[in-house]
Amino acid sequence: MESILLGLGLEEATAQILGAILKALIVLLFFVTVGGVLTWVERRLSGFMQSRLGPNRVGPQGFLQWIADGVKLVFKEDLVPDGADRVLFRLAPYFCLIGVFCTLVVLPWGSGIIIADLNVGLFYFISITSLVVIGVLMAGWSSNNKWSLLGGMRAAAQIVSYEIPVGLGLLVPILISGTLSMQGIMASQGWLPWDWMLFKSPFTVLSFFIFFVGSLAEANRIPFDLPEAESELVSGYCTEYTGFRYAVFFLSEWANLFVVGALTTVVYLGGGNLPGMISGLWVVSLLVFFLKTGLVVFLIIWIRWTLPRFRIDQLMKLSWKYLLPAAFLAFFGQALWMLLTWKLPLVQLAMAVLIFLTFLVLLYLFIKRVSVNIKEQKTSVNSPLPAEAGK
Amino acid sequence: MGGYFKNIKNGFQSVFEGLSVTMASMLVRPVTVQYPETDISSNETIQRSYKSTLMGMPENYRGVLGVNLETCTSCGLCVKACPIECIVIDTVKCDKTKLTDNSGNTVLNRFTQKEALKTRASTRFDINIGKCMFCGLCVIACPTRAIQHTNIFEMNRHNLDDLVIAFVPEEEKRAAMARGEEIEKEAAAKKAAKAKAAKEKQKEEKTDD
Amino acid sequence: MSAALKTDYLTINMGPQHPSTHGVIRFIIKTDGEIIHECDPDIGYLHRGIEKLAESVSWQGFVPFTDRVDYVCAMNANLSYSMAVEKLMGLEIPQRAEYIRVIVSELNRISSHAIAIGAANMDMGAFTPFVHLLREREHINDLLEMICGARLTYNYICIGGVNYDLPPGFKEKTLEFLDHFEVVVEQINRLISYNQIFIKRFANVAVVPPEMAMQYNLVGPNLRGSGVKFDVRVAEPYSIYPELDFDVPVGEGYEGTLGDCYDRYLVRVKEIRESIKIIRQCLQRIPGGEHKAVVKNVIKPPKGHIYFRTETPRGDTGYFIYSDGKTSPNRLKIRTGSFTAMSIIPEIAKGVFIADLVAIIGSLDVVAPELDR
Amino acid sequence: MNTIGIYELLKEKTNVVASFQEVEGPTPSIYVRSDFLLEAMRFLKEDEELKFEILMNQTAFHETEDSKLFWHLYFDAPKDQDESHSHEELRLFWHLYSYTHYHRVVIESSIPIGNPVIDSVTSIWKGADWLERETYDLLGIQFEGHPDLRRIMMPEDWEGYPLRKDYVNPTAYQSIDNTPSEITRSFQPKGK
Amino acid sequence: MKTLHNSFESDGFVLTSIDHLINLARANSLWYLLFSTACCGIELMQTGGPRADLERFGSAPRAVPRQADLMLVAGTITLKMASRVKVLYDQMAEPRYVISMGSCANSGGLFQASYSVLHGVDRVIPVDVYLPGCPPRPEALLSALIELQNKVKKEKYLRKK
Repeated sequence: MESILLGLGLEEATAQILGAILKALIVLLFFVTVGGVLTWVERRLSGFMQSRLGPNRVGPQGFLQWIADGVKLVFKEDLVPDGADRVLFRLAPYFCLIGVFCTLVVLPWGSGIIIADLNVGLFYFISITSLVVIGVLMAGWSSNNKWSLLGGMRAAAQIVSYEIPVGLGLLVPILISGTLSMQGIMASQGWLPWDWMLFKSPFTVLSFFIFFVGSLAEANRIPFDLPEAESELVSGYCTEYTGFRYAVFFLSEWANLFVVGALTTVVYLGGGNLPGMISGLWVVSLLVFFLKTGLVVFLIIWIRWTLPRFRIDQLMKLSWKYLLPAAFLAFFGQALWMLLTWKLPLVQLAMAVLIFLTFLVLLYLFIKRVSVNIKEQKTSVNSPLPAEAGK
Repeated sequence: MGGYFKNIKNGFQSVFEGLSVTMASMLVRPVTVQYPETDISSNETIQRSYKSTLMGMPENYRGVLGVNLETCTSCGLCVKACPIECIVIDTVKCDKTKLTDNSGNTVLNRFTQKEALKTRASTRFDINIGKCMFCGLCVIACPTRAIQHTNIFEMNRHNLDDLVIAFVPEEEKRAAMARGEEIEKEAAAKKAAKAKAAKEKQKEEKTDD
Repeated sequence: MSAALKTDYLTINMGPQHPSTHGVIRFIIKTDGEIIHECDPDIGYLHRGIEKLAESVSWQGFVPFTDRVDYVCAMNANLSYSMAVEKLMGLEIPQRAEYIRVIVSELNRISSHAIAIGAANMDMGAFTPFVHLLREREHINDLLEMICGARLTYNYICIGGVNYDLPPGFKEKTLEFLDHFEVVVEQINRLISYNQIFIKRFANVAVVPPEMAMQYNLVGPNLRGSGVKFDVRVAEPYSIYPELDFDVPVGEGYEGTLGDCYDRYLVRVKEIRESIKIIRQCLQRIPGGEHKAVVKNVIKPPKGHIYFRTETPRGDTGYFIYSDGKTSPNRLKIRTGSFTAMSIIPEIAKGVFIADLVAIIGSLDVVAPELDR
Repeated sequence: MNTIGIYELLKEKTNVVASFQEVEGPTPSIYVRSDFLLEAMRFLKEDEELKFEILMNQTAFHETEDSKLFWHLYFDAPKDQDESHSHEELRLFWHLYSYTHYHRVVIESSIPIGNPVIDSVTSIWKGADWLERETYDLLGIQFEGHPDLRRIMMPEDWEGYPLRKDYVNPTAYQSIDNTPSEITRSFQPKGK
Repeated sequence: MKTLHNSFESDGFVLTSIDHLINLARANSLWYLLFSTACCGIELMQTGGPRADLERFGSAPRAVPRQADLMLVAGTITLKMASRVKVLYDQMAEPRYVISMGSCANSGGLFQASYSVLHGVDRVIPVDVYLPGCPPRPEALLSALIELQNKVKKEKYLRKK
């Protein structure tokens, strides 16, 4: 970027600054697009899960729905409720935005494609996402609405307590790869499924599970969407928000979804790793990365439209009584496992393949169950008419 | 402690089951009938395009009320049957045959068809669709099946006054009114004549005395 | 230390426009953080004065109003009122009409329970099962629309029978639907009713012991959820129910204590199966003949009063009618299940979470218009 | 047990002033004088043979002279002082049911409209709480001994008791105009 | 410069096309407030349900008036509720629209003669589209929404009114 600007005949200092701004703008644009497209994806997918179509009018298959929503929200009247803390109320959405936005810096999109390969990448990631909770808490407090306050409080309690198991769970991949750098973690995995962090040992599976559940909670997705539980707290911390500021909340929530998916991909699913012979092709690497991220995002959306919501005490119980001991178990178990199989790479590989096969068996069972369900749903009412069947 | 692991097992199992059901419905064709494109009043189109036994609107759908003034006798039974006063009928007496408009054409030829039933002509037959509750009591009450539910349901209006349907056209109303007045005049004249005759008779009787 | 620290309860206004209050019900709750200390329901936001209107409309003209008393199961409401008036008049109605009445009211019971279950699910944050149930309910709407031309407010059961005869093809379509629904409802149960999170949310919450249920006069599924085996269809049989074979499901503390939210919920799920059974039997036995007895245009029941109740999805709905021999009732009072179910909430909503209050409303299946009338 | 049996039991075991109302309608009832109500109700609930655990329904209505059914039967109904209101009163009904014996009974009573006060039965059935509040709200009957007697359906600042026969619909409430519109009036039958 | 100035003065090309875009966005993203009081509420649910699917038109349900653009008054409005309706409407951010769904919201409907029912919601808040029916079937509600979309598309936002 800087080289192009320098080529245009600018001074070096100006080029540096301009380049940084341009880069940030490009990332922001990407951020907005991802967040927007994901809202459309979620609405369409939830539609299909509920036997309906979802938004399909604006653009091809309703793809431009998110633009319509965005434009509408931007041009909507801007309200700050009476009695609200005006400064905090206005600031809160941007804290959320920054918390999510800054994580993009350390995400490796493929091997070698990264904005800043910090050597404390994962640590940076975990700490910067904590900004979100500040934003949520600010929004809840400043709205001068009791529902918002309750939502903010719930969010704070929830995110803080789920950060602990998530952090502990992430220790397992760090243990294996021996680095905090995102590129390093990605590089420590291969392109084959059994080279992925997820299948390396039973403890990595456990750690993946803890991390996944914890991220769901941190991203406020069902079954952990208590801060904005629609049927309880009306709309939680963003009850009083409208127009552009609500759009920012909206956007950061869905972008967060992408970030969670991307992090899962990088840490557990091999990231954009490619087989040795084509490892130089960064486009393919990017594609692989996006495909895997897409799958994880799909899984999250799928879970969101399947499960009911926890209650606040159950949520805490899950974190402190189930996930935390499991995280410790995973950490120590993995350490022990690595000690035992220190010199036995074949055993490690066999274990990985075994876990992968178990996963495949589960998948098979699942597909069988799905086909039974499809058959049930199609009984009589959805069956073709006799006249049609004959043709 | 047993409960602890049982909870974990049940949790996983229910998530597994739940996900399989939602995945199944994702793979089954949606049941949405795309309304403005699909004609929902016809069963056949829906069934053909959606390959299912989804039903469209039935023929006896209770939509907006419609009145066939040709068979209406202005008897007022529907007005009585309606519990909420959303039908109103004003009538004039009428001899049905000779109603003409300004140019001399017969406008109310419907009266000639059922002469025996017609003793009144309606000058106003309004239904307030903005108040109607689509219960069908007036339809059940109607002896000549003149008032019927139609299949119309899309009667959006920007103004509440537009939701009042007037079934008697303005010119017909005027003609009927005029004719009604004429008849009334005639009747009054007849009455007067009769009274006069009676009086004269009385007088005659008196004079006879 | 704690004595020195003075804390106030947080007073929160929930409703009348709140996604989980099923219409317009308002709760004024005093909470200690998330835990409810006191809950005062404020109802009447949908009080439409139906009882007063009854005093000015004709006997037949009131049937459409009963539709709106409980729109989720309008057929059952029609049935209660029509039977009360028929009892008052001593009117005999044709056998075929009785069968049709039972078929349509049981169909309506299914669709009402579908809404009840779905709404409870939605309150728990599971939106998909609710929409699946709406999808199935749409088929019932189709069937009922086929009979009478309306989707929700039917005005089908009238004094003296039913307004229209069954259309051709109704029996086949209904049987086809039942075959489908029996399978799919089980699938939806797997999706939500047996879901561990859902069970944990409902089990052991807001326990209503049988004695308390009787004290507060809970009715219908709410009463049966507390383990009292009482069903008006069995205890005070009316119409053709004595000839039919069906069970009365009661709560047994399926996943916790007897009389908790989950028991009430599961009783409804089980009642759907019983209703399917009843409809199958009725369709098999339905005789031919007239669908309506000869009733005058203007009826004047004799002087006297009656309190007649039938089993509707939300418990027994009682119609108290006081006639003075005129063309409209002198006094008509509707005692509904939601009303008593609501009156128990201040008692059982003490010391529960805000989220549990939502579960309680969902499990008691309170519908605002039936509550306020 | 049928109503006549219950009535005889009531007469036999207590000294409640009551009469048996047999009318041409389908439901017979027991008329209890209002000052003996609580005693009668307590007996009906606690007697082993009766055991009416459930108050199914509680209601009342405003009875004007022309709607009066069998007022001549009230041999010792309280006489109102004012002659002109002598036939206008509020009649109350209680419908009881027993889950033990599966029988039901209708209790009725009446109070003068000038002084609409009667004992509350909330101490016997908790479920009576809201039913009595509703009756109070819509008919203005004061229940003595009710823990929390306030309006339930109508707003607190509502005037009048809607279910009384002489009630006139308000044309405005809290600055919201509620007079019938032009269309409505044009649809009203003539002469109204 | 003069032409540009002109184009701002008299609904010129620039503003018209921007207006057109904004209106298109608005019309296709009418989020509705979950506000159902009575019978029509059930049909509102069914409209959001799988058969009719209101979301096809980009209308998502919102629990909060602040984020909603469209208020579907579904059901009877009593006098006790009327002031609440007003408050809810005031809480919505401009531009806001109201569809009066069903006879009760239109004019009080069958409860018009009652002592506690408001004679039409237009006594409290302005209404854009009146939809008859008791309750209207889901497709009728869709048609009302399309009608409203057409109305929104003709609005002048930047141009002079």
